[in-house]
Amino acid sequence: MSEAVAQQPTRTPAELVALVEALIFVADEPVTSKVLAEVLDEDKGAIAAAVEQLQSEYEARDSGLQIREIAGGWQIATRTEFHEEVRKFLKTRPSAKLSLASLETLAVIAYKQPVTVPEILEIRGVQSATSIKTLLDKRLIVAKGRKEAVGRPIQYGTSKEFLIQFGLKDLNDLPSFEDFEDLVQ
Amino acid sequence: MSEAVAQQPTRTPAELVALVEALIFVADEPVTSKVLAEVLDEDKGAIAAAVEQLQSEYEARDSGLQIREIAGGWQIATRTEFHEEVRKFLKTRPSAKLSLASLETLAVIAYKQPVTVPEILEIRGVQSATSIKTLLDKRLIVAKGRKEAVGRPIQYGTSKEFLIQFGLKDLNDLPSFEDFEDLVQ
Amino acid sequence: MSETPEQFTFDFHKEKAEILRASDDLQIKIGDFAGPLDLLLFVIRQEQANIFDIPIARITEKYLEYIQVMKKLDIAVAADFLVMAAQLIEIKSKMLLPRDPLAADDEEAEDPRQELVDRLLEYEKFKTAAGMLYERSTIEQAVFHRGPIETDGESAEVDATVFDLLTVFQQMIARRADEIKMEIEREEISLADMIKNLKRRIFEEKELSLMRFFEEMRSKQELVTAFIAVLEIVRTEAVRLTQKQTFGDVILRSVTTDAH
Repeated sequence: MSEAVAQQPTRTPAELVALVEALIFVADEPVTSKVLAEVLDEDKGAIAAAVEQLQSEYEARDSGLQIREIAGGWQIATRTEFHEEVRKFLKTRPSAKLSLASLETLAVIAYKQPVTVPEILEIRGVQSATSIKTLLDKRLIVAKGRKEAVGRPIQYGTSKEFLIQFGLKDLNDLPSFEDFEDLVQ
Repeated sequence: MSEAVAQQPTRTPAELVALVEALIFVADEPVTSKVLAEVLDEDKGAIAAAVEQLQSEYEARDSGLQIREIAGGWQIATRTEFHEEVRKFLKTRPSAKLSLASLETLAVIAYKQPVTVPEILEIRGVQSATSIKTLLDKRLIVAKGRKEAVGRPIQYGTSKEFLIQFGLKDLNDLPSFEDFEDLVQ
Repeated sequence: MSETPEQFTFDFHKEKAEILRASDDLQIKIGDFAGPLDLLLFVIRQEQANIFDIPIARITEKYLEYIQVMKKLDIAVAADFLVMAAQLIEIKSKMLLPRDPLAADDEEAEDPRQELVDRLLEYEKFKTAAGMLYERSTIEQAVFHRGPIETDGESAEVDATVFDLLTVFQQMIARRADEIKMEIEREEISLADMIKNLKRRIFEEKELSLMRFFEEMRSKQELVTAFIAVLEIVRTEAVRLTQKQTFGDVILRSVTTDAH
């Protein structure tokens, strides 16, 4: 898209790193390399290199902040070690956790998506309507079309918000389901 | 206020700098040294030294960000030289929330299409002209001919863009009341 | 249990067991368990039974015990828990049946517990996954972001889902239904009824304060109807309007009764 070589701005690598930092900072949700490349009129390779450079700079200087890859984009966030002080400062308490039932339903949806309500019932052995409603309200799951089966039930899958709230790069970032087998004694 | 020397945390100067950075970052307005000193249970001299250190670090590495003193407090902001790129970037940001009014209007159009302005008024109970304009601007709805009725009013329906943005294959993919009957008990 | 992969060490059952141990009596509610499979796994753990060789009689007994406790505390034990109880009892009775002597020796008779074990194992994996998600969300809650800054509204993309659409649509329909119902209720008093009502009042009470009559009206619509009714009744019936002072109350008085 940004093939306008004539317009290619002349930036030093350090300037590009600084610009990328500024843009990731102002964004209110993770920014993809693609968006950065388009706005800055650079190719994605240059952006990737800049982000990597930035990341290692943050690491090297033991910053209170970190550059994270979340939901396919980049984000600046505080380091987890500081959560106590930050929470004290913001005077916030940890937000309400999902109930056990909702977490289970979410796990089934995350690993079996796209999945229908009857399929969730089959696995959990219990009606999951309330949990599904909660997860929809929290935007952690979304409807993903219908299953070509009797009654054409709605299928559910996880949302981008899910990736963000659980700090995942993408769905492949989830531990593989087979890993859980070792835990079952 | 924070004379509780017994509780004085043992932090290295580098840790304090990182903590100060994290707190300035999360604050939604400039933070004073006094507040930082209280939250971190440090004396103001140590805080001042940490902020100064942080500031010179940002300078030294030609960061895209800067630590600014605003209204007697500290704040992280993008460097002023980058204002053009930042502005350009912010314009590309999606995540524009539809107002409830627009969302309602869109819902009526989606479920009742093709539908005229008076019909929307009938269902919503309020004028929807502004919302319709917003939805047309966002290309979520399109005019779909005129109704053979008095005044031949324009009929509206959802667009292809609507399907794309809401992740629908076609209009049959729209959830129906029955789909959520169990959920909304 | 020896090779626990890195971070997902959160164990809901262990937590629960600790909480239970801490409290003297069995203060268990249905809400403490995510479902019948969850309760069953918990019971198996509590009894330190082998999941691959479940002592079905003992486990069933314990499971039912828990259900009893729950029943006492909760008004109704969810149907799903009872379904599981029935399944356990069925398996138990199957296991009491003597082996079919006609079954081929080499063909090991199907273990009645097998299906349940498979389900439990599959379920436990999701349960572990739920624990992983729990840990992840805990870590995520320790991470903070810069507060929101003003965005401009020109962008095209929309932050809403089809579920939002449906919810909003439903709420709107419900709201409209309420409004329409209220309108209908209000309109129930027609002009004819109002006139009839007014006439009755005048003939019953002989004198009727208009101000009081109007004050009884519950809506603007009713008030208008009442006003028209008064005009109508003065025009067609032998009724007199009297006013003691300017801007004072107006009294409606029947004159027909006087005439008779």
